[in-house]
Amino acid sequence: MSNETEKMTPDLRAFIEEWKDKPGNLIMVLHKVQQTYGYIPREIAIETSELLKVPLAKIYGVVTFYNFFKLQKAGKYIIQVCLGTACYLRGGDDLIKEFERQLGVGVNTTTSDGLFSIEAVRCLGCCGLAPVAVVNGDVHGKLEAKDVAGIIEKYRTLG
Amino acid sequence: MAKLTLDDLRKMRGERQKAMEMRDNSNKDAQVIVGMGTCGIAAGAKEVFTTLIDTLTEKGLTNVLVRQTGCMGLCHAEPTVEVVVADMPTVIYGHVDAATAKEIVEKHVIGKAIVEAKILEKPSVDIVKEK
Amino acid sequence: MAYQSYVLICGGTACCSGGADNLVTEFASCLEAAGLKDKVQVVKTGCLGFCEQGPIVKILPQGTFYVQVKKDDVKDIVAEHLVKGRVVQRLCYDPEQATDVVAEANIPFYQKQYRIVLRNCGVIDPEKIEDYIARDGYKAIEKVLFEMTPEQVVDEMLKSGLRGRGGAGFPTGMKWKFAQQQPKGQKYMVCNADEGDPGAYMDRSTLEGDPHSILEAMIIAGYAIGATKGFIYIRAEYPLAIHRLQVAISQATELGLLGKDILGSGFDFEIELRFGAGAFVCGEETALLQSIEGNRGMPRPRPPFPAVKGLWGRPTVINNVETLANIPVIINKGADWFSKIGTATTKGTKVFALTGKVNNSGLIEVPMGTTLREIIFDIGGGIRGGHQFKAAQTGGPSGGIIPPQFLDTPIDYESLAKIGSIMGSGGLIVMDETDCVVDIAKFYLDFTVDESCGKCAPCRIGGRKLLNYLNKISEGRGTEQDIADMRSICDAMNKASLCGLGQTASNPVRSTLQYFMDEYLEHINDKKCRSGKCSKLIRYTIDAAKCKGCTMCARKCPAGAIAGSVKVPHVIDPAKCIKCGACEATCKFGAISHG
Amino acid sequence: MATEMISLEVNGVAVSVPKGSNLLVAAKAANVKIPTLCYHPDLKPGASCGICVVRQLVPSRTEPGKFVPSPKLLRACCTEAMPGMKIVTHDPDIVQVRRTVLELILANHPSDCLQCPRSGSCELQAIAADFGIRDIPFPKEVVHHENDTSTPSIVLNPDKCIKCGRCAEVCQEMQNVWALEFIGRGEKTVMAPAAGVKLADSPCIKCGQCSAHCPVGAIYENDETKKVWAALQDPEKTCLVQIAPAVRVALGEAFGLEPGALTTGKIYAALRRLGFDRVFDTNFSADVTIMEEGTEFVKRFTTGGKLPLITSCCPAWTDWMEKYAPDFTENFSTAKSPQQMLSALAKSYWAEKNGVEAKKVHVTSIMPCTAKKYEISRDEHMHATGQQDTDVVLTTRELARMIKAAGIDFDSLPEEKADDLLGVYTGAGTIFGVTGGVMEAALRTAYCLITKEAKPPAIDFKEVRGMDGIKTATVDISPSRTRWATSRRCWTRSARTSRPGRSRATTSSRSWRAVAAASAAVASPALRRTRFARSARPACTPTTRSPSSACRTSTPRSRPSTRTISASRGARRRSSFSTRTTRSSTSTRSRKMHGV
Repeated sequence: MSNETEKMTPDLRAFIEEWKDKPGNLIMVLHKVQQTYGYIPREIAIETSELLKVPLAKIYGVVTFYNFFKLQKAGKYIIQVCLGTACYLRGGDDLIKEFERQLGVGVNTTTSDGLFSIEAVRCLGCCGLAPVAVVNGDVHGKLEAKDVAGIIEKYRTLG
Repeated sequence: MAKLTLDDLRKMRGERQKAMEMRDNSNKDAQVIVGMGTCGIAAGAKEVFTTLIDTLTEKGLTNVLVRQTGCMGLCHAEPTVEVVVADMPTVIYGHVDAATAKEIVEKHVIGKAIVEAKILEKPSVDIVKEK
Repeated sequence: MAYQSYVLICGGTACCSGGADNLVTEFASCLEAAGLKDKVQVVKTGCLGFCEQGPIVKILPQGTFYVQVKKDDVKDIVAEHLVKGRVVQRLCYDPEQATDVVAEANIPFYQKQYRIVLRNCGVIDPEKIEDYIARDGYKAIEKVLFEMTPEQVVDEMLKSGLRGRGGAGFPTGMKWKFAQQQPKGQKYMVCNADEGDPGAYMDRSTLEGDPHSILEAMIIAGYAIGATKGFIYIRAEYPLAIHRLQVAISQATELGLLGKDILGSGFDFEIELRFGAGAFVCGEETALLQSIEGNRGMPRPRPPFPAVKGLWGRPTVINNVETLANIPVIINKGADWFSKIGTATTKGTKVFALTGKVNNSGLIEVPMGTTLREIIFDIGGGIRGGHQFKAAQTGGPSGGIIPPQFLDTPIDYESLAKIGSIMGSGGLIVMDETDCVVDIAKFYLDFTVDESCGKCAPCRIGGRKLLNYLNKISEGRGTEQDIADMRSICDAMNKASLCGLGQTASNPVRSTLQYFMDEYLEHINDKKCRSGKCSKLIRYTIDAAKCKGCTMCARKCPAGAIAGSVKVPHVIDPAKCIKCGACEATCKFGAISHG
Repeated sequence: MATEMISLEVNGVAVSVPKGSNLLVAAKAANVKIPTLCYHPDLKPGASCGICVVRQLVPSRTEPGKFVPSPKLLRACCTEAMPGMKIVTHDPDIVQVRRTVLELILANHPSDCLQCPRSGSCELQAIAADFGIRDIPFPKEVVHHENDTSTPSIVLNPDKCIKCGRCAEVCQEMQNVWALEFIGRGEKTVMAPAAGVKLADSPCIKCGQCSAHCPVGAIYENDETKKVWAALQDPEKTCLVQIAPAVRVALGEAFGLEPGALTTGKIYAALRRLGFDRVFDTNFSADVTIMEEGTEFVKRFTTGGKLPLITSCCPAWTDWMEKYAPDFTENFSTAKSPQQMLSALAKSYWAEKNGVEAKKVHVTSIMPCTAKKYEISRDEHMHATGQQDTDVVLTTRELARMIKAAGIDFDSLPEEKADDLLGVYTGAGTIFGVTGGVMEAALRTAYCLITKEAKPPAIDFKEVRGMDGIKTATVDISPSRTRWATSRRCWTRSARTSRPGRSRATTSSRSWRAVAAASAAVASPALRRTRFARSARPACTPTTRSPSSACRTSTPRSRPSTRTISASRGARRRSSFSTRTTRSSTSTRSRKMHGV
């Protein structure tokens, strides 16, 4: 989980240097952090605070405000189930429940093998395919509860 | 590219307009246009795009341009493909999968016959052409 | 060899039930008889969308449209149109107006959609600036930068009557004027691309399909208000749109359409992207500005309005994507042209993301004043699966629910407000009788509770309380007093919340209470959910006539709620039943049902 | 310059208020006090509670010239009064909306007023009483969180928090500490330190400004009156008490006296009646501090030590400096604070003189600030006498509670005197109680020490324009001129300026440094020019002679600098933070700031 110590990558450091003096840089930098590590590691947040000269409290205030930023490392496969209105009306809620049931974890938590985490997201913009689930960028559309097992199996086989 | 002046811009527009009206960007006889918005891609537009290219290559057709465009708004029918062939009416296909893509090349582009069952309507008139 | 003509016969569900299949065979035999078998191709197509007038037949390449075609009409179409090239007047949609060529463009149905914002979407390659330029792209900045003063640009906007498409409908020209009138100095132009309504994706499609139109509009706006810097605040959840915008910005910069001294006009303008990070409230102007500044996206009070004090305290204009997409067209075609489209108070068109229980879900653009009926039934092809229309929701979580009696309301800001909804950003969700209003209200409240920034007590606490009441009602524990309590919370949220999100968060509850009170009372008094959505209110019953007493259901029931002996009809104890549905799924005789 | 006035109408009454006033001010001009909950006059309006809503009358769209009530309500706290505005402060609808909002807030509040430390001074309680809330229609829901009792000074009780944001505002904008922030979003928002740590591991400096500004019982000082009652009951203990200068003014308020009323003699009397064996006055050790600091200044001034000299009397201030500006710790005076000096003297000098074993002496100190609770155990120097020098610190409020609990009729108490020897003091000690007083006292003492004149001149502090909260004075210690700077609000300043590219925090700490550097620059050339540089020798007063070592954090010669102290504290904290395994390359500053 997140108690492994992350080191700041040269790429991230260069990005911070580039954005350092631009006004309103914090969120863009945090995006880069999340992109690099998959979450916002504590050590990196501290170092970022130092480099940007922004209080750590402010960084955490921002990180915890926005859904996009995570403080815990997510699973290898992130299952995002769309709960936009169209998907909800066509059973997105049931899909989430089925994923939760089959994986034995709730929304925003990761399976103990670190393979899957489930997220509920708002409108992925493919309402024509509702209900939709996205796994690491792959869109699975027009899903029914019975399709869930197959999807999990597919990624489990990939390991 | 050099910075444009006002005249450059106008000239460029004139030239491109002609090319677009001919529906022919590089002396090609036919164009296959794939809707590649998020919705289209989610529904499989990328697969359609590669199948089109593969089939065309396989058939040795070099006079067909395959290009992308944004969402046409026909979300229920994604992926959508518009086919422009000289001497034929322009047709939009919906619910295109790899098999249909292949069929489009074989029947429509080569055979000049419309592929059945998956034709859609253009959603509205074009206001840019409307004077 | 290409065919001479093509006959397209609509194969959509509605048309098929109207006999489209017969038409296919009829055409085949008539064409054979006329000797045109090899010259005309008959194609059964997908739904052509004009279901009300089905079955539809379209003849290409002329594009002639025949409506309500019957088997007997086929021989006339073949004999007149395909053989002699003459249009069959009586089968045209509007015989009065029928000319020799009745093209789709002349049929009112196809004018129900009128694409200004989406003019280039699905036409150009969004990653090629040349395509955009060819379609009159960057023509408006020629006019603006070389022929107009900033004041004239603002006047043109005021004259056009364009109103902000983000939701509230504030006149765009007025916004620009306020910012223009501020003392000179650093000003900012911001494009709000933080489209957050669940079920709305107009802006995403526009950005993906026509990114340059937004850049061009921002240059125009920047010139009008005196800003040299623009920001596009876009959802991080839209990677493709971000990519296309990045491509577009670099292309435009390379050509000198962005940057210093644009086209030699002396006007400088640059655009930067800023990503959102998953907060619906950041669609609210002041929260959005907070977010661009790198803060928690908590709204601040207005006034001062952003046009006076916005980003970093400087005058800032914020327009949403759809609003901006209109602007180059307004400049090119003129305010007069634009103001002729739409209704008295609301000009132009509106893009809707039409989704839910409708056949043709998709992105549509209609002139203001189009009715919901036209949108849902003509463009959307009616309700899926032969169900009944129950309600439509506009404006997402801030909007209201619209019952069938208002299907003929022409859409504009004022008339939607009058019936308790809002225009919103353009989500249009269609519901049928299998949807429960309590459940829908719950869905939206759940959303706003999740997305409330937590700053204001009325929104933070009120939203949660409303959701709790709705849960209570949907579980059959509600009382009529709850309704009264909910009303007072709605009122307090509406009046005492700081930002638009809080002020409107109770709208789904208010409007469902207004139009579907009977359903709420059913949930409360009869413990019944007519749509079967509220699972706690479902009752499973065994039809004694069908039950063979096989005991399967009783054995499957995890709650031990089913009693009965072998070969004797079983009974379900509703008090014990946990509504899991296992019994219904198990019964081989179809004796168990729920309602 | 005369303030520009603007005219508007409140409830039909024409009023005139200074330009820039909010509608609360405008309403007051029309004899209406609009109820507020989250608003605090010290702070930028947070606009979070939604209680202060008012209605504006706007021109009718249909009938020109007529004004109609606007359907939307405005928040009076954050709406600027504009010329010609027409405002309605109350109508049945507004009152109902306010009541519903209040009921909503109360529905999520524990409402255990009887056990609440803020009972009687709670703003929520007061407004609920004003509205006559008798029952709450909405179901009660209180989400339970653990209290944060990690610091000896302040307790966070998130259950009672109404998310007004005052604490974060004062912590960030006024104190520039950034220990508290809004964490989370929506209903899950809590006011807490970053990164899931407790307050003790955060940059918190225990100044207590958050608790002073909290409208409810969500942040309050750690109540230690029980410890004092226990000591008073212990026959083994000799209970001494010291009261700080600021307390004598503040305590009167707790008993309904005029703010600012001096109640010194009554406090001495009350303390004796509570059972303290000796009543001392921190003013005594304030004098000692002044002599120490003044002497130290003169020494540094004349022999070339680190200047400017920065006082170390305030534990919150030293904590802040160690965390945010560790490069300045060498500028600190090595003198202890008056509280610690008195306690150290009490357990050494006084105990010896009176033949009491030091460990049987119990020192309670009555202080105006919660940081003092933290100071008594902050490091080994606070154990100069072999045990903790000060045993318990009570704030003014806690003392008031003890007096009330004992039933002592404070008003009618006679004026008594403090006990010798640690109870006498001079005027310099007294002015410690006012902001900037330490500086003035030190300056006057230094003046006398250097010039050997008996009477210092009156020192006139001037606020530096554009730098809110910073005062400077120039004193002619002929022929050199020395510049002095002090900050107004406890110890730091609030910087409200914000511009693109710099967060407020950066701007503010940068300006602070600029000021510190500026005063250093001014002081140094003066040092070179002064002809007293070699000849002036620090004078010793009897009080500084024997107990001097007890009064310093360390002896000047072998002094482990404050920087070393802070580093060792840092090390202690680091080891206690278990999830951190390797030492990162971040500076001491960031480690301290983040409480790692």
